[in-house]
Amino acid sequence: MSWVFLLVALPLGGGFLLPLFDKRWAERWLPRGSEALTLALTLATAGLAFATIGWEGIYRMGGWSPPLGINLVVDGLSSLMLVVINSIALLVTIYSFKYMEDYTPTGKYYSLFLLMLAGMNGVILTGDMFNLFVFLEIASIASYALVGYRRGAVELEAAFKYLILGSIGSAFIIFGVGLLYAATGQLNMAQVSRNLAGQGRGVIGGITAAFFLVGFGLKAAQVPFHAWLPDAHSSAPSPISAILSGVLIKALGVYCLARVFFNVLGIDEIEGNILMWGGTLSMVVGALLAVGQEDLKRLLAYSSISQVGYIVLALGMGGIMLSRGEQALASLALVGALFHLINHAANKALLFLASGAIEEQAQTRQLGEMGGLFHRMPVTGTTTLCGVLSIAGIPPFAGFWSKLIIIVAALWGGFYAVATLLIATSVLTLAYYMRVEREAFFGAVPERLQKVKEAPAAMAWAMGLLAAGAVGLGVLYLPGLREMVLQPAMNVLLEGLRYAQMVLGG
Amino acid sequence: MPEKEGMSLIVKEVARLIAPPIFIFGLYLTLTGHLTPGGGFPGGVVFACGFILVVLAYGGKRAFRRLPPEGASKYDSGGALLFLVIGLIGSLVGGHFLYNFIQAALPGTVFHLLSAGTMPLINIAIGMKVAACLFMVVMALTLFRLAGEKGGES
Amino acid sequence: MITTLYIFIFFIIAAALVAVETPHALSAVIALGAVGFGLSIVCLFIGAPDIAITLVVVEILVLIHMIRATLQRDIITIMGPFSRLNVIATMLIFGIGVAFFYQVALQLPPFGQAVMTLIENSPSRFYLEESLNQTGAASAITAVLLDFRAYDTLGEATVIFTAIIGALALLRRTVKRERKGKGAGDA
Amino acid sequence: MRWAWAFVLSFGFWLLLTWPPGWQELSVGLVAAVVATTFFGRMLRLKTVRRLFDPRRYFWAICYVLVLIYRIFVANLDVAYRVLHPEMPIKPGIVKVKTVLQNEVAKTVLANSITLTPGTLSVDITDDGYLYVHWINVRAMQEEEASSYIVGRFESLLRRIFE
Repeated sequence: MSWVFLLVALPLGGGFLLPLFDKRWAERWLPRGSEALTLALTLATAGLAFATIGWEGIYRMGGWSPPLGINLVVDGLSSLMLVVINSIALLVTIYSFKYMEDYTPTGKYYSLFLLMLAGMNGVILTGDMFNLFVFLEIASIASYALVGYRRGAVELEAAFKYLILGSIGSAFIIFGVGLLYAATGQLNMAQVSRNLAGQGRGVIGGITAAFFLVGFGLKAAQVPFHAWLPDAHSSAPSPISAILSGVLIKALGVYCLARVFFNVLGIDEIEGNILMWGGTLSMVVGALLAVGQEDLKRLLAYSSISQVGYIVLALGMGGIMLSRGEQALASLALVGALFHLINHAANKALLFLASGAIEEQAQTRQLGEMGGLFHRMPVTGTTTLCGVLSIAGIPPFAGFWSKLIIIVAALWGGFYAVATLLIATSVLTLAYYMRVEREAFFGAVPERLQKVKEAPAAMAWAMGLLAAGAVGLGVLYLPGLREMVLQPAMNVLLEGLRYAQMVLGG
Repeated sequence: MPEKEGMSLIVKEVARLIAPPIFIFGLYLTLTGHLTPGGGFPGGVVFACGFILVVLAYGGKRAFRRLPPEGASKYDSGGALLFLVIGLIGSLVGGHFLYNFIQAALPGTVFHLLSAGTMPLINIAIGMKVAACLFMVVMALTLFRLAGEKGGES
Repeated sequence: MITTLYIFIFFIIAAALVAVETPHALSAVIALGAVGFGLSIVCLFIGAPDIAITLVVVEILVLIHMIRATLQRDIITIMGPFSRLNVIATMLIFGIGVAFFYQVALQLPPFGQAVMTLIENSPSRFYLEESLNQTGAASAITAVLLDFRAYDTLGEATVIFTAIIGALALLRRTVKRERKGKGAGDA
Repeated sequence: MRWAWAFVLSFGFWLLLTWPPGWQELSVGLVAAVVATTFFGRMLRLKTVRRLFDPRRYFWAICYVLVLIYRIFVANLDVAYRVLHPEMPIKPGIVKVKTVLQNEVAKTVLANSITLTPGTLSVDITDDGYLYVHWINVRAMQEEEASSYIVGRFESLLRRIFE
């Protein structure tokens, strides 16, 4: 599979090229050229991402074999993440055409967007600790700028806050990488994992784990470190909010936590507990904070903290079960985590896109000023309803199945307190999302919203496809499909040390 | 820089005398990166310093006529694309992204300027890019300050 | 040799403290410059001349630029209310950090000792021994940067690129296009 | 013409850096010099270049360096005396002096020499040939007198070198 690098190289190339499209000659000779190029590139990466499903192996950069050079690793987990990231990026691109039309330098916007995509793909694909940091920084820096792209006072403040906290997170991560290098003399993840398995973790390994917990926890906005997320995600332009909440915090936070703890450091019971209780805390606190929000996008942002809490909780639970040797239960918890990751990516992207459509058409984000939008914007209303029902966990929708799996895993594993909190939070989630439906979509149309029209076709199509995902992604757990997508990804986490074997051979 | 065009005569003269050697030194660092300590990153920084010196000495308005900050963006993208294209050629010729295809085909004599395959080329690309980036960083700071002084706060 | 190094390190720490504590903006900037130059000399000592050169050049530039910026400001003293709670909290966190780092420092290889001499299969050993034969580059650093780990270098170059594009995007003059029928752009 | 000279000078500096030159260094240096010329050739002044080929000027330049070193040495002793003296006989102030030099490089070298000499520090220079100098011990308030003290020592030699 000699084309895997294109997943990084194509968006990088687009990102390098697009700033030139802001020039006068490009506006005359290539009107909407930046949009067309971005669409072509995201289509290509989405296609490539789907083609990686079912493939497993490494790609050697520059022809140097693993411990010497940098290698890209494709396995079940990476292809799952790649598919999620690139397909949502494609839909968001389509949505952006209309939404970002009014903002002037479109070239720079799409350039930053593609660089962020390249950064995320690089993080997912890389098999090298330092390279992970480098691409994490690309994605983070691009997202700092994109958060402030509308450049009001609020947006710039949010971007600044995000920049400061994100940089602190990055500093923790680079410290961790440095310590790991001092302990093992290696940067290649597989070789680090093998060396650590040989010599034991020692003090440095423990401190490294703590650093990674804080650093990636900041990127994933887990509760003690969540302060930046509500501001950043609600101030960004809506397509960017969708990418940030939908995939960025998962690619830079959750995925890295999973990869580093399960495949490189090897998770133990203490870290599993930290992850699980941290996740539980995020889940509960995020949901409690979301209840009182008046601003639709802030509510969605707090809901993201809560839902990512579910994923981290399930990962930690899987880690505890693994270190206790309960393979079957661990596999259930991990499948729940990954399944919820997919569902939440689709649902939250959909909800943020819908909130953007409402903001664009009704010129408001306050729930109190909306009302009866179902009559005025039927497509947005229907798609939002699908997303809300799915994220709140109503039976036939996708979100229900992933939550059910996590709850069942918690009950079978004997974590009754966690299971109770899971159920309670689900009820809370349902409550605040129902409030959104009641205040924004049902009821009478207020005077000032009489002239509101439906969102443009491109935006509606993007939302519609995501809504189809919200309804239909549940099928991923059906036997035939489960072996294709979820099972390989779960196996990567379940058999942590097999990663080193796959990369290095022997 | 708005009230007075550039700094005093002394600074202008010194800048005029010293900017071209700085530039040549940057080129030297960049081009011999594979032989001696140096390379694209330091070389690019030295380039940028040559340009920034001129801008600081002669004042924004006069220097920007010769060195428009928008033009730097072109070099920025160009350098980055050159790096990427070298990598892509490597993948087409040798089957691996960023493969050192020139070294495989035409190994130069070690310790001479034309050796080490793609490395001097990549150094040039990085030098261009870093120079343009650093120049734009300083110019962005300057422009931002000017905007702040004109428009009051924010 | 090692004593000189320590002298410079203490010089850097002292200059940094001055930069933090002084109430004058200009003094802070100059102290910051002293930190930078001390750092570049330390780089020379630990055998990284290229980093030292770059650091000197960047320091001069930053110093000139910041002095110009400070001289043109009316406010030359930094004033701010001191919160005792903040100081105590910072000290506490700093103390915990130092305690942890002490534990880690006991495990790290001694200063000046290369990691590759301690670890058998370290790739850095291969880089030193084989980079000339395998890549044809006389400078081992460049061989690592541009051949073995060229992908990293591409990423680092992209980081700078992203940062500057982001900065330009945030500093742009017009935020929104004017469009008929809709509210005019903000800012 | 200006471009050609800029090219030659850049190439010369390149040769200095890469000595001893082989054919590879020479050919790459040609390209490098072309690049440098396109960026900075505009900044070169032809008059300055012509003066580079006058051997007498080099002789005067060496003389100037010797004189400057002597002046710095003497001024060092003077400042040391003033600092160590229990009464600190200093009388700091800024004086305005006139220079007859026309060439701008010459003016720059003059100002820098004044700064290099302990006890005097050139603060500013105006376009019509006035220098503002900070002096540790102001001996003369009048413009002409001060000029002869500070500037006169260097001016004649500098004029021979640069004008």
